[in-house]
Amino acid sequence: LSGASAGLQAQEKPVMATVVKISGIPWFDRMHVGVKEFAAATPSVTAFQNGPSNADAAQQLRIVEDLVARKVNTLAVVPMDPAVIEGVLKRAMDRGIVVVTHEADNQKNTNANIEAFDNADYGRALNEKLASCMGKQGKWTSFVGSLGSRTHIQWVDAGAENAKKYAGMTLVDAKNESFDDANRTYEKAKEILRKHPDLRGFQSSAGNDVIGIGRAIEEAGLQGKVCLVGTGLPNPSAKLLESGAISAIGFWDPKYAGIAMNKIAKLLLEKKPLTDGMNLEVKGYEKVSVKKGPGAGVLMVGNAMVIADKSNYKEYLF
Amino acid sequence: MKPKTDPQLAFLISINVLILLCAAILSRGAFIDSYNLQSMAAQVPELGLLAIGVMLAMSSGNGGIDLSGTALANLSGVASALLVSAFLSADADPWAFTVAFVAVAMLVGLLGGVLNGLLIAHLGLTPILCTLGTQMLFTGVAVVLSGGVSVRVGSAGPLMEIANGLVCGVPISFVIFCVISLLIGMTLKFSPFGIQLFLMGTNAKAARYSGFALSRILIRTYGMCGVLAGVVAVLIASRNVNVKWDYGQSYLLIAILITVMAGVKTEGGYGRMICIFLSATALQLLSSMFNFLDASNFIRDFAWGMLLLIFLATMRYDLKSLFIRTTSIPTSSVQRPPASTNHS
Amino acid sequence: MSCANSLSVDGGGEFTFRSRVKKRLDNRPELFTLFLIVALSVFVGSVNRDFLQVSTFFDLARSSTVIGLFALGVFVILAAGGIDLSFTAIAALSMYSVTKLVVSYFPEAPMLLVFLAAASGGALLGLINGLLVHGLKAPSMIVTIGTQYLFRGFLLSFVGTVWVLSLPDKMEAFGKIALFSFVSKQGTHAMLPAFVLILVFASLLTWWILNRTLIGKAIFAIGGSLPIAERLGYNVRAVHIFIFTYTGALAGIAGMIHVCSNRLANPFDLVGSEIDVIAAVVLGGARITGGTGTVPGTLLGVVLVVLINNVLIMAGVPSTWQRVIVGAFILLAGALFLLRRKR
Amino acid sequence: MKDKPKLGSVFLETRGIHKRFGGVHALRGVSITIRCGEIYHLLGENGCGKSTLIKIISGAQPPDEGCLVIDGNSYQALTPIESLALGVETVYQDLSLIPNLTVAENVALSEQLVRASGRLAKVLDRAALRETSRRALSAVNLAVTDDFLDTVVSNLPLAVRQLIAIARAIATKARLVIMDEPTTSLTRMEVENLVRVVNELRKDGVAVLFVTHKLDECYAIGGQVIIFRDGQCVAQDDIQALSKIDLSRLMTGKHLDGGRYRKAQPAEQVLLDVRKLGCESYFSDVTFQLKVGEILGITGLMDSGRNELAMTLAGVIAASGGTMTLGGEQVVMESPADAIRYRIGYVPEDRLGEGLFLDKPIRDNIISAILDRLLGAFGMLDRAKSTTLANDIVSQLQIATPGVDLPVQSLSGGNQQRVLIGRWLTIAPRLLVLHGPTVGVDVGSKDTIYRSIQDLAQQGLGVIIISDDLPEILQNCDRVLVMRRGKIRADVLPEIVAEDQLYQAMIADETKECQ
Ligand SMILES: Nc1ncnc2c1ncn2[C@@H]1O[C@H](COP(=O)(O)OP(=O)(O)OP(=O)(O)O)[C@@H](O)[C@H]1O
Ligand SMILES: Nc1ncnc2c1ncn2[C@@H]1O[C@H](COP(=O)(O)OP(=O)(O)OP(=O)(O)O)[C@@H](O)[C@H]1O
Ligand SMILES: [Mg+2]
Ligand SMILES: [Mg+2]
Repeated sequence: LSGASAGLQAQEKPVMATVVKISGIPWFDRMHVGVKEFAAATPSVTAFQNGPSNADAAQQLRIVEDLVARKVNTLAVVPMDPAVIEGVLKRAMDRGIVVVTHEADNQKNTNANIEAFDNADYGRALNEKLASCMGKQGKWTSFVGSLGSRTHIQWVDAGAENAKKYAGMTLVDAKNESFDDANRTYEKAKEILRKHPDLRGFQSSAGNDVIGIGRAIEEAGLQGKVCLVGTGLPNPSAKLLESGAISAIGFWDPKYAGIAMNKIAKLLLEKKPLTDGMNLEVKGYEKVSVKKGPGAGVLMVGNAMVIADKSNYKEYLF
Repeated sequence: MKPKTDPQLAFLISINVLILLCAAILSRGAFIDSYNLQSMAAQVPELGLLAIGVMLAMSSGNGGIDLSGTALANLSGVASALLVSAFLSADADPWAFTVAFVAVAMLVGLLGGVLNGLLIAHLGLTPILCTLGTQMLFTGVAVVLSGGVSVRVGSAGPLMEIANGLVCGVPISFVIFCVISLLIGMTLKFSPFGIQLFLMGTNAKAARYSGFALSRILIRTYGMCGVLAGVVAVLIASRNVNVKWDYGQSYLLIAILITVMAGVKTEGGYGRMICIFLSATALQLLSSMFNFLDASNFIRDFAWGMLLLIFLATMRYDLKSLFIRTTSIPTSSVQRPPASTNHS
Repeated sequence: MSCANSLSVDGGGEFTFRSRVKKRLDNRPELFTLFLIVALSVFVGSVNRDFLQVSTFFDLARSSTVIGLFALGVFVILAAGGIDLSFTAIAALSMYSVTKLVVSYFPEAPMLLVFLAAASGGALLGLINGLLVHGLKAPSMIVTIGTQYLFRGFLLSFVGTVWVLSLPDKMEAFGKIALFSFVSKQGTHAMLPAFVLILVFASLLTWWILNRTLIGKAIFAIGGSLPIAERLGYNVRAVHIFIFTYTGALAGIAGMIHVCSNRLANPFDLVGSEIDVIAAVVLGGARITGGTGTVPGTLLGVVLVVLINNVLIMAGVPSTWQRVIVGAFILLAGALFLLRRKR
Repeated sequence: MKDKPKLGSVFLETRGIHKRFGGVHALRGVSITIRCGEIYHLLGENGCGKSTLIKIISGAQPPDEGCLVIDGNSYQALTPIESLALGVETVYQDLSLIPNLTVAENVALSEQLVRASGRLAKVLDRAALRETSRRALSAVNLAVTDDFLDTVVSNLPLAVRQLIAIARAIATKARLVIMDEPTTSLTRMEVENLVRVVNELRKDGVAVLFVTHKLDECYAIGGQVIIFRDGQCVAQDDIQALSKIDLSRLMTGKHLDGGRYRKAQPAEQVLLDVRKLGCESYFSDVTFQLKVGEILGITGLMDSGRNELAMTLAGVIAASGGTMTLGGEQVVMESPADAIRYRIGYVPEDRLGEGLFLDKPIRDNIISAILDRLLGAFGMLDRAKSTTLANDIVSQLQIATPGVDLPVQSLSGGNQQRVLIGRWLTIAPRLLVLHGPTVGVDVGSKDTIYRSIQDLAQQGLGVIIISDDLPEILQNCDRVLVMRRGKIRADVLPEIVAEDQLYQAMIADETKECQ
């Protein structure tokens, strides 16, 4: 228990909390790096990150509830399920807490939701990469973390839309659920490969999917014959990128997303305006578009998309 | 009749007070701010009601347990949301919507609970196996119905009030929890059904020979668990505006933790509602305290495991010091819990 | 004295041929599991010809290894009348810590040593379980819920949460050793990993312990009735300690196989799959109240669960139906076992 | 242990054993001596410490003070394994067979356990397992086939299980075999078989210690009696030197006679009319009448169908043929609940397993059959009314307890049994079916229970006693039906029939077959 945390109310410094989907996994550890960097660079505030120990929306809700009760000044949330926390975020805003969300472009009760990029653009970009790898020919399939994760669905839908451009590409058994579990994804990928021996491509969404599918491809000796493009982090994917099992990965750096969320929150706390095209002075968020969101707040979109392959992933290692 | 001091109750009261004091001191008073108290009170009911369900199932004896509570709550919520939204609009007719939603959720809960009861009473499935199966079945049906995505309930005013409103500064959901605890507590203690349930939990054969309709008691008990799950579904829907098949996957173990901390006998026949209540609040206080102190949630898991084990240890120690001091091998013949050996 | 003879043997049961056949069947609930497996395979095979391939079998064997090792442990505990919910946490803690140690201090460690370390780590944690279950005299389900929290909490708060991505070469290579491998017509490699041998060996060992040693009989005796076994002089403490330690060791090995075959150590893995494993053991004919079950039955139960989890796509069933199907299978199997016993 | 022990040499001594349970001083300095090749009967009232002494000798509990001397070596306390290794074998009251293991394993595993001195890390000697179990099972006259050896014991009838438990005790080279109430579930026939086995053991120099409440059997078997009262040994003597009256006096400190309790004459009005009642293969064609105020005894061997008849009369199992008419009304019962509706009460044989809620208050135990008739406000139970009712029953049946809020397990066996009878008085019964009303109850309590039964009959109830305790039947009933192979074979009047005649009627067929 950090000493700084005790007696927060008595301190003058504003308290800025970041709540992630699950603590400890590489993605949010990376975000934690960003939050810490932000805290170090901004000594006038206390900033920290917290998150549940299980991938359970109910647990995340409870953490947010308690933070609202504690009356932190700003709350940056990456919702497990945006719908679940609508109620508590509304209460937070009623209490005067600044709320910023990430990966939740349908969140109503938020002052600002920041997306790293336009989701449809991202889905299209991944699919375009897949299409070029497949030579615009053959069967392909898609994976999502779960049918409930909205962004994943947006990506694969945009991908499917994109593939319609190419008459030779057929989508089969779309939207397999991976539950972000590499082992399960591996088994499913093998099964799909058996069912469709002529399958030529995978487009995946959750962070662990490329690892599972990549392993299945590698073990079947199908590198170069079957293409795999999906969301993934450079470090875990490195080996499979090298071996050719993964054709390309797409991602955005959660570190900068973490910093961006907190910067926006700080701006809002200081009652500064968010203007279209503004520069957050964070990599990938130099020219942020600002639109009206689904609720009272704004929807901000950055340009933090990265698509990396064997040739250039080393530039992003984290 | 002398009022007996129940060590369990004393322990739970003191642990509640202790945590509250600790948290208040560590947070320099912020913890006992009225908003936080309200917020915690509003968080207790979901878990508390599920724990009552587990307790009911446990008291029926014969290895009774309900592993399907959370799954059934999610199913009730999903089914009710889909069904009611198909016929009524939350915005046009908020009251009708609310009443219909609550009714359908509780009905689905009841049906699920009765299914458990029927399988256990008439087919003779072991409760743990049966509710393991129905847990998957209920979850599965919820997934199939909703296609795996969260289902929007529609924000009917009165429905939203249930989890978010206050009466006299107390969250309505907490009032509901108190009322339900009180009702079930009274039923267990004073109604023929409750007495039969506990007697049956003590000795099912003797209960049958005393003319109890065992199947009916079992079905009623699991039916009650189901209705409680239905109520939980209403609370979830009201608080989150949305219901989803995988909500609260970590609740089951916590509900069991609450029940065990409340001193409910796992072999059946004994349990006190007040203890469940206090056990639920103790866990909530502890968990909120951790969140106030920015403790990692992994530490909290660790602490909960520790707490449960320490708790089991103190129960064992009490038993030992009260009763058997010398034996390393406990008496084996007939199961005889501690009691005053007071015969002529 | 022929009188007394005729009297008691009459009561002893008439051993007609039919009753004997029926008894055999009653004693072998796993035949029913086998039937389900065959029925399911025939069904899927008829829906999709591609199912009936050697590579399918290889994949089933591979997927069954980790859950099979878990299941053997759970079965041993179930046979003694207990339930364990902490074995996945044990596996996670042991595999992650050992991997971390090996990576940072002894990357050259031979595989035998690595497995030994994982098994002893698991055994140590299992020992804690055993001591607690015996010492606290509380139902093992409750105790192991507690230790599950404890072990996982300990792992994630004190050992670490960061994935170990680059395993030592030996571990990496171990996951790729093939027992058989071939290249199919379509140019796909299919291989049966060597680590399935560990499951085979563990099954034989478990079978031998349960059927050929005194402690095996003691396990079933305690599962049948703990107070009676205690009174007859069976050392309940030793049995409790043994079953949990043994299960812990199996879980440690399973965890390490999981790491080697996935080629990364993720401390978040495994926990959460307990219920599947218990379901597998129960589908294999072991009574959840203890005292019954067989090793072959347990393995069949594992195969059934793995099959259900892995053939839905083949059968063209949407994956949303998976849970409904597993749940229905559990209830169905439970009910059928019961009806057979009642007859 | 290799050579045959010398008859009459001292095998075991207890010296000044004390045992306390919390406030209860269960054993107060017990010193007894057990010699090889002798038979002992340990007698005493409920709760006088018999079972406790046995547990100490067999190592299930350690003594607080005193020591055990076995073969000249002194021990502070024993573990079950040590005790087994020294040759002390115990047949517990509940048999202590492991239900899911096979006959062979149940009989012979203990031997291997002892050979491994309790250490479990040993490979089974399966040949020895079968060999030992064969030998022991044939010693108790069970026919041994491979199938029988592999049968799971829970599938066997009680009487066979009892013999298996005895077989286990003699499977190892026992020096002392202790049997805690071994005959409660045996028929006369099997008891005789047991006596034969015991005598053979004795000839081999084995000592046998019986704990029992059946004095007649003690006389039949012969040997020494050890009499306990209040945790002390008050007498040890040859049984033939003491009369039954002496024994009772020593056990209770009171004087009791063994005469008939039954005096009143029943009314002429028919209460229960049973015609051609049958149930599956258990019994058939059972026809009899019971008058108002009459006490009818039903007896027979274990498998004669008497147990099933008792359960059918009480609605526990449904009849598969025939009719029952109670007070002119046709009775159809599927469950005990139906029986209660017809005001038929049933006291089951297994008091602890089937009758009582041990850790629940005496009040709840008494009112459990009529909970729905004690409603007060809001459909809740009327506490005051139920307490009054329970107190009435307690005083009517002279149950010795300070209050009805105490758990029923705080009572001694006889009082517990009266609580159970009291439960049925609450339904204002017309017919009371008592199945083994005094099983395992000591002499003093028996007396009180018998008097209560007579009082009830006096009040116009019909009472049916199903029992294999022949003196009990003869002392209490107006009429006795004897069952054999599922049919009623005799209807006798106890005044004119002697115990051995009754017994002959019970076993008639078997004797014929034997000759
Ligand atoms: N485990 C125990 N805890 C507390 N008291 C006990 C325990 N076991 C026995 N007692 C007490 O010790 C006394 C002797 O009990 P014991 O069981 O030896 O009697 P018994 O002579 O075998 O009676 P019965 O004829 O009913 O079997 C009883 O008064 C009882 O209260
Ligand atoms: N573990 C125990 N805890 C408390 N009291 C006990 C315990 N064991 C025995 N007793 C007490 O010992 C007394 C006699 O016990 P016991 O069980 O031996 O009698 P019983 O079985 O009713 O009689 P019998 O053996 O003749 O049928 C009772 O008063 C009972 O309450
Ligand atoms: Mg006794
Ligand atoms: Mg007794």
